[in-house]
Amino acid sequence: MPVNYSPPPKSTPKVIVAVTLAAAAGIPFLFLGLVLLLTPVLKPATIDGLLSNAGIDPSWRTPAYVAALFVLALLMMNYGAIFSGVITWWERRVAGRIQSRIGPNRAGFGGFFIFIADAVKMLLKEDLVPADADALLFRAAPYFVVTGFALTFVVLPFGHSLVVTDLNVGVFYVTSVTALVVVGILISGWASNSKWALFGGVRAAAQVISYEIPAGVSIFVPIAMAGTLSMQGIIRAQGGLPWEWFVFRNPAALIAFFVLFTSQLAEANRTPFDLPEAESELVAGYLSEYSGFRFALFFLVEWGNIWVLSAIVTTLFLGGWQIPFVSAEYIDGLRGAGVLPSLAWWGWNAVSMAVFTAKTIALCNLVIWLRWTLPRVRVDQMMGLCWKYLVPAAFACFVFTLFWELAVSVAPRIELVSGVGFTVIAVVLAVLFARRVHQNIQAVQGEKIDLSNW
Amino acid sequence: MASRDTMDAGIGGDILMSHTSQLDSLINLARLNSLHYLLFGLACCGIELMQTGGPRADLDRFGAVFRASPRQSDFMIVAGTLTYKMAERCKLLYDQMAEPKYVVSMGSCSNCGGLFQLAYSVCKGVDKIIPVDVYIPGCPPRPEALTEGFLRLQELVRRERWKDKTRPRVQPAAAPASRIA
Amino acid sequence: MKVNDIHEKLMAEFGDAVGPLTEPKIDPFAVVKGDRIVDISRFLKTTLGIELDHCNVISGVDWPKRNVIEVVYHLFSYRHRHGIVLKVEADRAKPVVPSVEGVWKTANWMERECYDLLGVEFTGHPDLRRILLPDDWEGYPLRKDYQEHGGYHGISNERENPLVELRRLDEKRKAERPPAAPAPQAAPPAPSTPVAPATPAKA
Amino acid sequence: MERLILRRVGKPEDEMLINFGPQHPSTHGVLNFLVETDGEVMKRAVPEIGYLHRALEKIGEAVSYPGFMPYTDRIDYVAAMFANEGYAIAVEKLLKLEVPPRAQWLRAISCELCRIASHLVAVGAMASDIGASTPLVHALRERETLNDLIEALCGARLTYNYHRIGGVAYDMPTGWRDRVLKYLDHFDTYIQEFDRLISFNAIYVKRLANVAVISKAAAIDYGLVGPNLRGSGMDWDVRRDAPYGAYPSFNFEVPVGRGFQGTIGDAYDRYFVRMLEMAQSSRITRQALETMPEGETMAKVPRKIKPEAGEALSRVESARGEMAYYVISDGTDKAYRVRARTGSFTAMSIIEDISPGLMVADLIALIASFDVVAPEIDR
Repeated sequence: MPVNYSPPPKSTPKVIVAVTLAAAAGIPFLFLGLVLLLTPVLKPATIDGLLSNAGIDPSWRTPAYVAALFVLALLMMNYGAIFSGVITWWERRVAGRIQSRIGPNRAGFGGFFIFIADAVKMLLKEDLVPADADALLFRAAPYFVVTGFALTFVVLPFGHSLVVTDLNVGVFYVTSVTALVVVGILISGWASNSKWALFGGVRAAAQVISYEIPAGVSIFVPIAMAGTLSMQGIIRAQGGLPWEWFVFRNPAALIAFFVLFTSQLAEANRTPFDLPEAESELVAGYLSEYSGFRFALFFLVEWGNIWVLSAIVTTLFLGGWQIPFVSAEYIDGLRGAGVLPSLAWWGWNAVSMAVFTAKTIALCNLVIWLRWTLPRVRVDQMMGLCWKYLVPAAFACFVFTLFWELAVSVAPRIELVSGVGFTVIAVVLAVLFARRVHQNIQAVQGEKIDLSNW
Repeated sequence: MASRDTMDAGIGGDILMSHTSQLDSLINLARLNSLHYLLFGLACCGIELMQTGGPRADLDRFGAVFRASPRQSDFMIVAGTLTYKMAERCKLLYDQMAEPKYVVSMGSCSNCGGLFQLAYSVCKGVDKIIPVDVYIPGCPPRPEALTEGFLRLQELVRRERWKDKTRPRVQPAAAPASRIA
Repeated sequence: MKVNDIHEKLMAEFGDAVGPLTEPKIDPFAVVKGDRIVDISRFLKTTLGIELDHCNVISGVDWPKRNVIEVVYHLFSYRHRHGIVLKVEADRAKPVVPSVEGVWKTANWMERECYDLLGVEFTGHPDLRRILLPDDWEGYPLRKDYQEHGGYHGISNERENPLVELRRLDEKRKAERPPAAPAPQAAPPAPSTPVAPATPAKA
Repeated sequence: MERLILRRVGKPEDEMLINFGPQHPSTHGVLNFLVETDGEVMKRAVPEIGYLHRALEKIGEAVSYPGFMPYTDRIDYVAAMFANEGYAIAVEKLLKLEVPPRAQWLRAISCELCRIASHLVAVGAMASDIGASTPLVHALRERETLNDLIEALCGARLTYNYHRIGGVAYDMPTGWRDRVLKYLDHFDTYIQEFDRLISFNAIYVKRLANVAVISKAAAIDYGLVGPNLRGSGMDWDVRRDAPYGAYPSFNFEVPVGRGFQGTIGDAYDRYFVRMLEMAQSSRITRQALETMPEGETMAKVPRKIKPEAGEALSRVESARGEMAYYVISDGTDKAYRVRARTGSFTAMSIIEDISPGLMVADLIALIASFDVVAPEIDR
């Protein structure tokens, strides 16, 4: 019987690799661009102006506004879904690289379409509900999780003006809606009527609720430094250059950054805190009984959360979308008085979006790198880490920051000194680390690593 | 693709006879690139299964990764000797998998009992318990053989209609236990 | 200490409960009385200078001709690097041997295995139940006269030659095919190729 | 299943009873544990084995002496050389056969390479069970090269059937010696890389150190062998203390658990002893390759092997510890009784006593640190 073998693997031309990578970043960017187009339109004044320009009766204002919002929501949801898909592909490629494997490379160039294949397959798979499961809750749980995930996109500032809505309690809003995810996980663990799922659900509840505290307290640090709860306000209080970021401007903020990052890792159930779905312990944890579409939703949230956690950390500590040497006020000034902003304004907005995405993707890579390097902590160590170290550290950072702000009001220069000092230290550490890695690779391989092999 | 006559005796011959639409082929393209397998190493073949997931053979290239839970797996690689004690669990795991599902029998032991035909406690072939889609010979099969078996499974997926593989509303009273009695 | 010395000490302690050491054909052994095996084991483990702390293996051997089931203890001392082989003979119809689980913990599972495969009952064992085979298994497979059942829980243990089955399917297909069509020779299937059944087997 | 527990504990309503396995990612094959837990802390874990009971001892009575050799491969498929060697030595003892020195050297080399391959799986799977998946894949990568070397020697990747009664099946192929030496050069640096990757990782050490401590007395009492016994601080190695084959001619150290990161006899000690043993195996292999004698690789063995009636016990140091074959001959060409004593079987028996008070995640560390292989338990 003839079997259609795949053709022998050829090395993919570099152009195609570049195109794939561009597409990986480009498709989500396309969505962001559309959002970017829509966000200024969403101002009531702009809608009024556009309507009057087009000669439409102003009574259409509300429907137009609702329609625009609806389209925006759709775009954001798709953006989240597609980006989490792209991250699964990227993670599998990176994991392959880390593990001296190749990773998916058959579906599309560099295996790029693997996430689409996964999604289509999961949608088409049978949707099993275990016989003794609580069917209603079992079916509802994924929607809780997805809702909690999708709602965070409302306040994430992707660029200078690229935010769905800049709530004045933005930070608290994020903290509260992400809590919905754990509700969903707990429900899924309970409703599955499986002991492994219950284990996973209870672990997730304990873990996420515990880590909310250090995360919440360490968020106070940028809030205290910026003096506002609005995500845009916090970013605007920072600058584009590393020593203008909150993370380096204040020694306590540096610690708070790590506290927040660790806690967010735990809240997103990522290694080394992936206890709720610990594969080698709990089979698949709270996901054990889910199949098909519902599993795909969990899957989406799990990987999308990487993006969310990176975006939050970027916003609060790493200067968000701030472009080096270009102040936010300058871009504000470029908007012009017309109904639609000027071209330069669009350009700088796109650049700010790119800056934000670059920082976030760098953090995403860090998360992936951790996932494929570190072992998993035990549940008591996880709780011990939270309550014994992170919570006190977060509180200490907060108190220190209050005094620091007092000191800054007296001598504003110390922020710059701290910023430049820590930046230099970070750069030196990065260089030393890179050299060490290079030496280690040379010790084993005796040659340079080849990154071009796709 | 081979003519229908010769296909008749091969894998999925009946399915090929039916109409395959463009949509089906798109769906199948997605499905065959995302076949996740259930981690089910029973014996010696389990080590080769591990090696196949390892750097040299790397099943992940084809989009095949392992899932620990049967609910999320698309096919089950029965890798190793199936004892009577395990056979009942194997059936249970198969039942827990969501349609569409496939079974790859890896190695002589799960094909027919292999070396352990003599043993009083060994089930003589996994197809006595569950239907098998692809048999891979060898004791144990090399990773290359498993990759080949996986490619055959992909071929099988490519040529069938997704709708045929979904679970019927009413379970037949007595499903045939195996293809080779 | 040589095997003979250990054996002499045993003889001195337990008298006629310990049989003579066999001619050292390959591995010598001594047959001991079943009801004294616990005392003998404890003596061997605790006596200074002997200290057989490592119970290497406990095996059961079925001898239908002599109508006994032997339980063989391979004992060894880590400290003194010597050892001895003891055997206990039990009646084949109702093999009962005292358990040495209290002396060496490792005997627990080994005796369970012996019970599972040979049906030797170890009195005083805390948890004597089947270990390798399912709980509802019948018979003791390592006995020489063990007869296999026809499968287990409805799974038949017989396997028809697949080639025979293939031929039958081929003939059936030929019969079903309209005679006008040239009867194609069904290609001999590759070893990994299953046979498509007349009805879809997977429901 | 459940009734077994119900029979033995008074009030099962307070606890959760979890069926851990037989299909589970970290049970190293098919094992089943009935785990009584109170939250994360286990009351007890009762191993239920036999899911891979393949009646090897019964088959040993039904096939001829050389015919059983392929079956011994399947007793321990991760380190099949040792199972081959143990059975071969037992039958040679029955036959009173002298193995030519070159065959003994080849046996030692193949066994030590196999020990490295087996320990690679052990340490890799352990890291994988603790949650780090990368070390396993790296270990598998190294194992692939070892598999190639062994395949060049005996034509099989996993089930070697290389040792025969009276010697070994084939002599070294040309150029093999240099390939092995080249690989060992690479391997010695690889061990350091592996250590950097995972052995001294803070989380990893925390997960393993002071977990599931087994005292020396308990280890001896339960008949633990090999790295598990040495991890508990017992300085015992069959290769050195009850030597067989070519081992008296080699210089090597026996790594013993010293409480590297915690208490003597914890999971980390069992892990690290394996890491150290790999380096020693590499050392032995080098020595053996350098001092390889010339000559035959097979003794004069009659075509039909018919040992006179008698019984023999052979002991070899397998990757999972002492492996003993007890073979009884009744003078025919088939063994009257074959009994294999394996390290994993006794290692499993201690789990029920060690498990109370451990957490569920520690049970995985415990199983992984024993490096059990299902057919060695069930045979």
